[in-house]
Amino acid sequence: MKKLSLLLVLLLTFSMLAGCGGTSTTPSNNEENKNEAKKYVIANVPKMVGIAWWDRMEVGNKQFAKETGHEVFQVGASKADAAEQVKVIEDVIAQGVDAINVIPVSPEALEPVLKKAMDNGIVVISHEAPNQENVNYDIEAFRNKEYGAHLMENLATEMGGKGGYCIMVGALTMASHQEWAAGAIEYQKAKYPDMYQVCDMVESMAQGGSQEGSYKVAKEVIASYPEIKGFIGMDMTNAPGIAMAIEEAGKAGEIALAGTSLVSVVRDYLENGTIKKISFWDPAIAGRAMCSLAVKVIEGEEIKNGIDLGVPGFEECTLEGNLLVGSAWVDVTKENMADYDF
Amino acid sequence: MEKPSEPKKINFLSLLTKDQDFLRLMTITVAVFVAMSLMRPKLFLTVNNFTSMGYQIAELGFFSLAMMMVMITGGRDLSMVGISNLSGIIAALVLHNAYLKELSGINLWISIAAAFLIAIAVGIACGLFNGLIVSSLGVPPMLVTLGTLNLFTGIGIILTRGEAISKFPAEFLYFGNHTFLSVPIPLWLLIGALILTGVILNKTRYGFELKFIGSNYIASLFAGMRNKKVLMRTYIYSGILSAIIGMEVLSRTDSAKADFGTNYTFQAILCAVLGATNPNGGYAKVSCMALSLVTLQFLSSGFSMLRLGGYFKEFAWGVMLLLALTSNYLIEKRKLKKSLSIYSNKTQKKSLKA
Amino acid sequence: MADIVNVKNMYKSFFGVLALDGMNFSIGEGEIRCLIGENGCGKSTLIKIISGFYTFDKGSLYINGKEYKKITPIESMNEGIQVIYQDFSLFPNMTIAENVMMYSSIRSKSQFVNWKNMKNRAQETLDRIKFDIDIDKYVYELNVAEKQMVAICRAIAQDAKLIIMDEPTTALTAKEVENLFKVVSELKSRGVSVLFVSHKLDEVLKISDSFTVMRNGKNVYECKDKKLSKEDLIFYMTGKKISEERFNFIKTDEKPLMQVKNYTLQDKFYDINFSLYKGEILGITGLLGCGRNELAKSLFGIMPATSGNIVINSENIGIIRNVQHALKYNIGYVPEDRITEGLHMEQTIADNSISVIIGSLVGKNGLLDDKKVRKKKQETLSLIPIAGMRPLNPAKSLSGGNQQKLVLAKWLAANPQILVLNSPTVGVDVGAKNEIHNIIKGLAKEGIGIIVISDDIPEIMTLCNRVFIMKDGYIVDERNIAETTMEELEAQIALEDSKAEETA
Amino acid sequence: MKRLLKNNEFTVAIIIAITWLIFGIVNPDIISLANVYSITRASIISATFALACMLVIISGGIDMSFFAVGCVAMYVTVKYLVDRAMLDTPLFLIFAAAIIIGIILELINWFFIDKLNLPPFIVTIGSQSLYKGFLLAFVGTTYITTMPKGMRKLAVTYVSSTTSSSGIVYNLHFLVIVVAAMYIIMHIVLNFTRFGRNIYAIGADVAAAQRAGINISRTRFLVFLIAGAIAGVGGVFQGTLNRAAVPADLVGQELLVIAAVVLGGGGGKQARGSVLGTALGVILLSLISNNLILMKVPSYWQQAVTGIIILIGLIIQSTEAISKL
Repeated sequence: MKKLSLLLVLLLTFSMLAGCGGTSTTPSNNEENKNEAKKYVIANVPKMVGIAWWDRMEVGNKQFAKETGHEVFQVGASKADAAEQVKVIEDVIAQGVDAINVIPVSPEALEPVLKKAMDNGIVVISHEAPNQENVNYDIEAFRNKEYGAHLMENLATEMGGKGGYCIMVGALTMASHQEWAAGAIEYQKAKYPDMYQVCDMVESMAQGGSQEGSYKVAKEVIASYPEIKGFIGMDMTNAPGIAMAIEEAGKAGEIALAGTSLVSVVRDYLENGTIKKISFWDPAIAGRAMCSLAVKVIEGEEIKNGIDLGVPGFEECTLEGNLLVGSAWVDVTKENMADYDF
Repeated sequence: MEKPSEPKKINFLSLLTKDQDFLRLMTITVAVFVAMSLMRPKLFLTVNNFTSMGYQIAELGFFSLAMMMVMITGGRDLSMVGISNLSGIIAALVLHNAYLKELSGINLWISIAAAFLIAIAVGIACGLFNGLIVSSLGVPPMLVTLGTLNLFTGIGIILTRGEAISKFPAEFLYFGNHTFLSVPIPLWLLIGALILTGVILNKTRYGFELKFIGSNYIASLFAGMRNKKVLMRTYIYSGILSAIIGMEVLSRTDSAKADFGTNYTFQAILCAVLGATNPNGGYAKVSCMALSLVTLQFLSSGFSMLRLGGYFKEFAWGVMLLLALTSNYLIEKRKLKKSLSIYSNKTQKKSLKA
Repeated sequence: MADIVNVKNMYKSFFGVLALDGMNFSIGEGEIRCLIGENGCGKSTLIKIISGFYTFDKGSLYINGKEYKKITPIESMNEGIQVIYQDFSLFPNMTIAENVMMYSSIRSKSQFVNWKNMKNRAQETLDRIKFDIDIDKYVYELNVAEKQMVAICRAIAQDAKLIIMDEPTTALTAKEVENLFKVVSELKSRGVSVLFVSHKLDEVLKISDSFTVMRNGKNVYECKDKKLSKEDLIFYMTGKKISEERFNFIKTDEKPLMQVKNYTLQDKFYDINFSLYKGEILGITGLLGCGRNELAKSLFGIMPATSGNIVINSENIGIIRNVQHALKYNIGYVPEDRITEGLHMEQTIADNSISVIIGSLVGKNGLLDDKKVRKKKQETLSLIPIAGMRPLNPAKSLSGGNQQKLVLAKWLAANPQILVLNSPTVGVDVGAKNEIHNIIKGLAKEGIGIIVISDDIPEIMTLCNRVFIMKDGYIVDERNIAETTMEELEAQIALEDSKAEETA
Repeated sequence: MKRLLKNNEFTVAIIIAITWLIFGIVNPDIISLANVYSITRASIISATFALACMLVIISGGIDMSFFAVGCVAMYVTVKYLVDRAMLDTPLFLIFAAAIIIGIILELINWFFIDKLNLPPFIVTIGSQSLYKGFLLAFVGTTYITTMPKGMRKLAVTYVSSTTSSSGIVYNLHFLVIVVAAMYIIMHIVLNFTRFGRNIYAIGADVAAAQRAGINISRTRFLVFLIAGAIAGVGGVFQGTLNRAAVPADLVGQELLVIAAVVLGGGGGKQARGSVLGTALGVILLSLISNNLILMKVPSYWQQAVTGIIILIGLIIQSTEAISKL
């Protein structure tokens, strides 16, 4: 019996090895597809699935698929984790898709696997990762530093250009948040010398992630640095948490708040005025832009400066190397929030 | 009476029942394989897919093996991922330096070797730390490793300021991203680790003592076993496995970061338990672990192909674990009935004689 | 005298195994009855039927004159039947008061717990049998005898008419047994019946009014007077004549195998001096807490002594520092508690058999040598034949006596020159006890020096050639078995004890 | 006094006092009513779930699925109400619905653990994965912020407030009182009812409990039922305090809550968990994790410091345990 079990294990291992071995040239599958109907398969791999932001991107994907007839699908891990994302991309490569639209959790960590994708003839478009190397193009809704500066501008206007502030990020390990923060701080130093950081950047993740974590951290920051006059929340979940802490501390109207979020997440606070203005870019539009770009690349269309991807904010993109930048950020206030109901 | 032949028959029978774990898992594995093959034949049954699964399986595999070893003692090691990242980060500091200096030839290989050694040394040190606290203080290992997870991850964050360290020499990256004899190198590593663990568990004194200590700590002490030493070694082994996989992650992702793979802890527990490891200690089987890994990988890749999100996977994993448990229960119950009826025949004969 | 319980022609089978085969049994008011039989004879099935945990297939059951076709545990308790199991079934995380009142509190329909009332009633119960202890103590802080008293109090607290005690004296010292018997007599005078289930025949003979002997699910002998010898009882139980001969020691070597000099463990034992010769069986007895247990453990390095010296084969080795150290000098130790200290219940019998010598089975390549392992397993298991065992089944599948044989076998595999046996036959039935005794005597004949630590005086009498009596950590007396009698020895221990009480 | 020293709760209380004192020396603000308000507010969620977890641990099991249960209960309820625009649903109905869902899910655990006699740890690991997966795969993944009115009102119900010298308002949240009441009720149930004592009994020794005439299966049924109800309540608390329904928000952090229960003396062979101990365990962990910024620990160091403090706590407790011997 023991031998039988050993045999079975060996058999299984060999079947797996045999599967791995053999000739690894089967892109013929794709070619066939192409000739048939010129319908491409595009995989969208966000940081994770199951939260509002990426659900919104999926909306854009579906819209694009419906308009063009290409197949777009979203797959992702249930947690924003680089290791998991690598696995998902491995799977997607193995499926022989035509293009991968990826929003990296940790851009550096994806380089090898994206290289592999490209080696397999798959078009790779990334988003929120301006320095990504192994991609055909990276597409950004804006320049990270400029977005950071923009957030700072919003905050400074509200604060009257004076006082202490604190920057909260989703996690200290999140690259885009770090870049925005760097842009914001740089901008403040240059333009608003009367403002200062009360403390180092804080992260909401260590406290259990999400809104509850943001709330707890914000509350502690307010208690520790009573002189604080403003917050910038980089993560989607930061703004509502901070707003809640401000309200509870009885400081609504006294402590300003700028940051990234979605209307659906902070609607209440926009309505009651704790948050005056939030910024974001529409993930659905970004998703469509990525798909549109991917198709253009597959079809061999020349990508040049000023290209129009056919979606708002990406009508005239600037090209720098393989970085394509649109101007797609949106500021939402109480007045126009009804237009962005997601 | 045909006494001589009887024991042999019985041995075979009990072996069969012993290996029921394996047969049950095998059934599940085959079922999942067939299901996925039927649903997505063009995608699932491809060389590409198997190669891709070969690359993916190693990480969870190493963590599950480490978890399994600690589970044999009746404990849990929650700090594995922390150890893995920390040793990856420290090795990355060395390798990144090599990259920046554009070392080549012998110097490069020396620094790669040094990175490996340092990573493993960090793994040993972390494991030793866990082992020391667990074996000398007698506090629940789960809490100890929860504390050290925070500590190790924290040190990683302090060292990197939370950012990723990236860019390593291409020679180093080869090891995580290429195949050897058409089989991904990480898979070779995993196979090596499985065999090594199997040998350690079944063919060494340490493995024997490990299982015994897990099933009865005090009795092992009375049998002259080296309890503390064995506990210590187990955590060190877990640390080494974590460090090696930390290097693999480093190579595969060309970067090191303090928060990679935080999901693995839970998955490793799940995988080990599905692989017939007794969470109360004393029993584990590497062949079952391997099957459990393969099954989870089939499911994971299969769900990607069915274009179902990560949550379907979690749902399916949960369902599968409970199914496996339930079937185990039913089998045990039937076995009990059977063994009792065998017993009854025997005693009746005996009573007739008397 | 009315019968409290009357069982007539009862049958019970499990999955086709006949456990009760036409059993007849009755016990009257104020009677002290002893139920004896080997393991597996159906004693526990009978008890479980009476106490309502099993149903029966055929036959009739009368309790207090009322016929029951089926009885639930609660009904049984309501009829005043109380079982005190070997493990006492106490709750360590609760206080004495709560444990004593637990059953009554569950039976009373009240959903709330009135602590004050509970404590008062518990105290009353304790007072009734003059058991003096702080009722707020947690049970996990108590020793075995105290736990048993708590269990008895719990039974009394419910106005028990019949108390069934499963192996009540197993873990008690002679003094404690005496105490227990006093309590039992006290109970009898109040009209409470007591049913003992016991292996310790000598004790049983002393206290019981009558006996029922069971074998193969039926009563093979019943006797209402005390005119029964131990040998007769054993005959009825086993169907065989078993007579134990005393151990006959022939000194073969004038040089002592082991000399223990001034061995001391602070607060546990002091100044222990003795020599052990090859082929000798040395007994050490005394009351619980006299230091015998600690001495046994320190001879094996589990509780290293604080000062003293040991000489083995003329080699001065100082203190035995740890188990590995003891193993180096081929000292083996069979612990008192098989379940927690002796065996790895979940592991296979075969693996258990080599657990002590596993270190010696490592081949040249650092791995276990399969051939050697297999050979050793076979060898070890054939050292002490265990009937009907399957080597690949877990150790827990064995009966108590066979488990003890396995413990012995695993130590024999290590080729010990000195064996320390701590209560080697606790909870083992008569037949197996006899077998184990013979095995031990056989080992001595092969030249192993054996130290038996036991409070079972008859056991000491048949096994040993010399005995030491310990008290308060000192060896106070040494006797040659050939020159003493059981009564003398018991008197000696009791004497030492009463002295201790005087001085205390 | 001797008994007091032996007491685990007392040990934890001392650790809390020492930690608080040391923190207070670094930043006097930490020893203030305001900070008490703030820590209690931060503890509401973990305290609620810890209660459910403790109950299961005392009964001799373990539950790894309580967060998943709470999340499913809350999210399904809120989603149902929001999808049907029933935002005016009274609060008690919301709680009732969540409680019922929580109960059903925990009873599934009970079925596997009690009826099939499977190890609780594995069962609840499996069911955690299953519940969370089910919620996100089949119910929904969206963030719901238009919460029912009752929950929105509850979110800003305060009992008392204090304003610090720097003008920051600290509120004693109403739910703190609710949680405290739950703890008191649980204390009474565990110590003064037959059922409560039965839980301790089956936790200590199932066989003995059976012999005592305790209906094991029914007691466990009630334990999981109550645990499910508390988890349901905890889920609604979470949604309320968050002012948003986030699916599977807390799942994955069970171990911190279990750690709190174990720190408070629950678990182990003696099954001596107590309500007070659990409360202290929760407070200790909240104290550590919610004061690091006040302590001006740099953000990069916080995780490592948390780890060190947990380890120190364990070491102190274990030396206590050793000195007891």
